[in-house]
Order: sequence, then C-alpha cells, then structure tokens
Amino acid sequence: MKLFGLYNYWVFALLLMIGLYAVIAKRNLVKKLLGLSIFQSAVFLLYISMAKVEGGTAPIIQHAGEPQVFSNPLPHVLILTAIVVGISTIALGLAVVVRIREEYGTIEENEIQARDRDR
Amino acid sequence: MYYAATAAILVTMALALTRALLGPTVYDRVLAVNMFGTKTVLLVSIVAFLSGRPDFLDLALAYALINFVGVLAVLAFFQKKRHYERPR
Amino acid sequence: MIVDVLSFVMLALGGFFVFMGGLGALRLPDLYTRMHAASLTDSLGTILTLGGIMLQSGWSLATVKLLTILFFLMLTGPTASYALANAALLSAHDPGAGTAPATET
Amino acid sequence: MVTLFGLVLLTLLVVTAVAIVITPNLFVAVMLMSIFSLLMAATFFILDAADVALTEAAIGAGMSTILFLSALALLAEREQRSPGRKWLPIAVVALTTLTLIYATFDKPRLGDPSAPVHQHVAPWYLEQSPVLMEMSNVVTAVLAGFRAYDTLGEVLVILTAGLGVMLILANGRPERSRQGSAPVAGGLRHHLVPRVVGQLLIPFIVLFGLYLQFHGEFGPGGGFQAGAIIAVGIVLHSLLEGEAAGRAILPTRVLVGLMTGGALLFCAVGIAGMLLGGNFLDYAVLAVDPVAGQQLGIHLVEAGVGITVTSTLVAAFHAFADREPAA
Repeated sequence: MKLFGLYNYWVFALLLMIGLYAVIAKRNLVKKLLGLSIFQSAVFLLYISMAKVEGGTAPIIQHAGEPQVFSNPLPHVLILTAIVVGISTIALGLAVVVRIREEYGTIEENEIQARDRDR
Repeated sequence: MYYAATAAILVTMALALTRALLGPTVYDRVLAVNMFGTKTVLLVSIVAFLSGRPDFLDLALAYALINFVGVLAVLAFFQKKRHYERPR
Repeated sequence: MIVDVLSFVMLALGGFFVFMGGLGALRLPDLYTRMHAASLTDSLGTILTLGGIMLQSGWSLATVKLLTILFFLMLTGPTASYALANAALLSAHDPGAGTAPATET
Repeated sequence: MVTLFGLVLLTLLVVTAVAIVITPNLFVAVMLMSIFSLLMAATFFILDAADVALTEAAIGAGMSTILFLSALALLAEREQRSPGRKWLPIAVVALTTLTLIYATFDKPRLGDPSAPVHQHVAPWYLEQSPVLMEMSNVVTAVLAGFRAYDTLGEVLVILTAGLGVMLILANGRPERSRQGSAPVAGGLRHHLVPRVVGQLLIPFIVLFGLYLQFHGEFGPGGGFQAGAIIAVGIVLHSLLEGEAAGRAILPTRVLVGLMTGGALLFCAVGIAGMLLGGNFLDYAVLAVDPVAGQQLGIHLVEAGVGITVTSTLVAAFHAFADREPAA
C-alpha cells in the first residue's frame, strides 16, 4: 500500500487539470461550468484525502471512553459546506448562461465575442 | 466473500461506465447511470458492514432514494425537449 | 454456522448476478436487450447481496435499515427501468433495430 | 483491501472526467457528471467522510443533475467543435499536472497519522465535542458549534447565490409565457407508473430528510444534507405534477421568506447569545446548563441552515423550470 500512498494526490492533480482544460480550451459555456465542477471536486478530493487517518473511522464517536482512531473532522466540515456552496454558485452560473443564450442566441464563446465586436 | 462481492460490483461499475461512454443512444447512457446508482448502494452497504459501522447504512438509503429522482428528471427533460422541438 | 454458509453463498451469487448484469449491459446487441439484462440482474443481485449482509448482521437496527433499502430499491429499480423503456419507445426508438449480431450466433 | 477498492474508484473517476470533457453532447456530459458524482461520493465514503459522502450524493447525483438538465432544456444540446489551436491549452495543462505531481512527493502519504494536518486543532475538537456539547458526531459539532461563524458565512453565500439566480431569471417574457403556458405544465402526468411510485416516495424522502436533520448529532446528517434531500423531495413533486402545481404549494414569496428566514434564524441565535451576555454565536449562555445551551444553539442553527438550503435549491430549480426556451 505504501507504493500507492500518493495515488489520491496524483488523481487530484489529474482531475484538477482536466477541469482546468475544460475551462480554458472549451468554448461552450455549459462545458466550462462542467469543467469548473470537476475542478471543484478535485479540490474536495484533496481535502478529504488529507483528512484520512490510517486505521481510523469516520469522526462519529460510538461509545464514549473507548479509545478509537478517528479521521480528521475539520476538512470534512469545510468540504461539506463547500459542496452546497458549489451547487449554488453553479446554479448562478447556469442562470447567467441561460440569459446569455436568450440575448445572444448562442452559448459558444467565440460567437458571443463576434457578436460583441459587431455591435 | 465480501471482498469477492465488492470486486464484482466494482467490475460491474467499470462495465456500466464503458456502456455510458459507448452509448450509442442516450437511453443506454441513462440506463448506465441508473445501474451505477444501484451498484453504489450495494457497494456502500457492503463497505459499511465491513468497516463495522452499520449506522452508515443511512447513506445507502439516501442514494437509493435520490437515484430514482435523477431518472425522473431525465424523463421530464426528454418530455420538455420533445414538446418544444415538435411545433417549431 | 449454517447462517454463515448461507450468507456467503448469497453474497457470492449476488456478486455473480451483478457481474452478469454488467456483462449483459455491455455486450448485448441493442437497447432493449441491454435494459433487460441490467434491470433483472439488478433486482436479483440486490436481493441476494443485501440478504447476505442481513443474515450476517442478525436481528439489529442494521437489518431494519437494510430491509428499508431493499424495499425502496425494489420499488424504484423496476419503475426506473419501465420509465426508461417507455421513454425510449415513445421517442420511436425501434425495438428491432440493431439486433443483427444476435441472430448470427 | 478497502484502500484498493478506493484506488479502482479513483481510476474510474479520471476516466469519467476525461469523457465529460471530450464528449460533444452536453446531455451525455451531464449524465457522465452524475456518474462522476456517485464515484466521488463512494470515494469520500471509503475515505471515512460519511457526512461529506451523504452531501455529495444528495447534491451531486440529485440536485446538480436536476439543475443542469433543467438549464439544458433551455439551451442547445450539442457543443460546436472548436477548431484548431489545441496545443497551447494542452501544453499548459500537461506542464501544470507534472509540476503538481512533482509537488505531491513532498506530501505525507495517505493516512499518515503524523501528518501536520492532524496535529493542530483536530485532536482538540475530537476530545472536547463529547465533553462540551455531548455530541457524538464531531462533524456536526464543529460545523454548527466550534466553527459556526464560518458556517454563517457559507449560509449567506448560498442565500446570495439563490437570490442571484432568482433575480437573473426574474425578467422573463411574461406575455409569451402566458400564451404558451399550458402544455409543459403537466409534468409527468401521463407516465402513470413513475408518477404513482414517485408520489409514494415523496413523503419518505422528506421524512428521511427530517430524520437526517434531527439525527445529525448522533450519526451522519445535519442541516446541509437534510436540506439537499428535502429539496430533492419537493422538486420530485414539481417534476411529477408540473411546474404550476409545484409553485402552488410553495410560491416564490414563501420561498424567499424561507431563504432569508433560515439565515436570519442563524443570526438571531448569535445575537441572542450576545444579549444574554456571551459572545456572538456563544451558545453556552442560551440555557442554564452550558451543555444544554450548546445543544439548543446547535439545533436552532442547523434548522436555519436546513431551511435556507432547502428553499434556495427549490427556488433555483423553479427559476429554471419556469422558463421557456428562447426561439
């Protein structure tokens, strides 16, 4: 298992960059938002991986007094709230995309910019 | 035996993912998503039992309930799309 | 002891059916046959797997929760498959299309 | 062995993420995103984060898919192929990936108990939350108790985002939507079997959400998870019975009231602590017994969080579902 001790972090790096690629290289706005979601999930994965303690269990105390190893609760708290904040900001982004579609008739970035230049 | 069952579920997840990637129709992909949800429920149930924390079965219950709503949302999406594409 | 053996058999069979369902969903030639493979084995695999865990955990809160999960999965799984097949059929997705490879074997 | 399963799940995650970026069909991308969320939730569960897995399942597989689909119904489904000049982003991304992977070699390996993260406040939280608050779920205790100020900020961000969605999508085309309102309003009324089963499930989903809300101090659960699950239950009703029926049970005015009401309840608990002689969000002074005060404060705060999250997510869904695609 020691060999794979950093695998979680490698996956984090890969997911982060896959998300970033979608944001910078794709022209479709919904695709960019999906990329942003992946980016976000990668950060969640990083935090939760850091919280893990070998041989530990989720930080919910079962029998008081009994010595037990628990994973770190603090990153769990941060990510728990971040997930819900994430969905509300994605909803906000989608709302903007829907309005752009109504005003410009397209959700492709290059076409929107072309329209802007023509004005 | 738990490990064997879990391994089978993971392999099935990979197969369902392949089906979701291959398509060819959108319904195949929705089918794959639905399958994936059921497999996640089973996986969580087994791992919750293995790790000796049966209180985490709440999670599996949540997945079982939520997954169905996703399929219905897809259905409503198809219906809305069909409705707006036909008259125009 | 007997309960142990029984639950292990159930888990093994459950894993087998789940795997078969996955294989069917990947390999079968068209949408409706794939749906058939996936939904039937989903139900059977779920019953067997969850049943196996239930036997292991005995009479406890865990079993009640597992029964609840099983109940909801039995309710939602077939309904989802039905809804999906119905939607596919309504959108004029021909059931006969793409069955050619199956007739060859 | 379970760690090995985690590795498989992580590998599947990367495959799914690549597929999401590559596929030109946005509907397919959203379906794959749903799979991605399920995988992510299973990974979180294997990494001992039960509460986070619950949230990710309710939000990622449920609400996120629903919101993306209801937005996609208003947009074009197919992405246009963007031609040429791909090498620059690929080069940037590849270089950054390699740098990040190189940087990970300095990180402590997964699960190392002597990692710096585990040395600072976490042991204190684990030790004190059963003593100070008599709460067995440390995540809830930290979320609503020790770091409540943090959570208040997050709730306000959620509230702001929800109001933003409503305002951006508020200026509809009233004349047009009046004309063509009838047909889609029916929901899934003609799909009899899903409708009956769905209606059967709504009370169970809401009940389960309430269970999570009030069981949050003993097991996985709390305001955020409960809010997301109850929101899914309410959205299910709108999906089955149509937008009009969904709006009738929870009109926009009520939703806005609930959104702000939840956040205000949170603030009110904090101010009540100040009036009773403690600090802002100091729960110990709320009751005669400090432990009972802590528990009372946490329950009220969690209720506020649950109300705000539920109504924000439902309001965002309605904002999208009520609109018609532009011609």
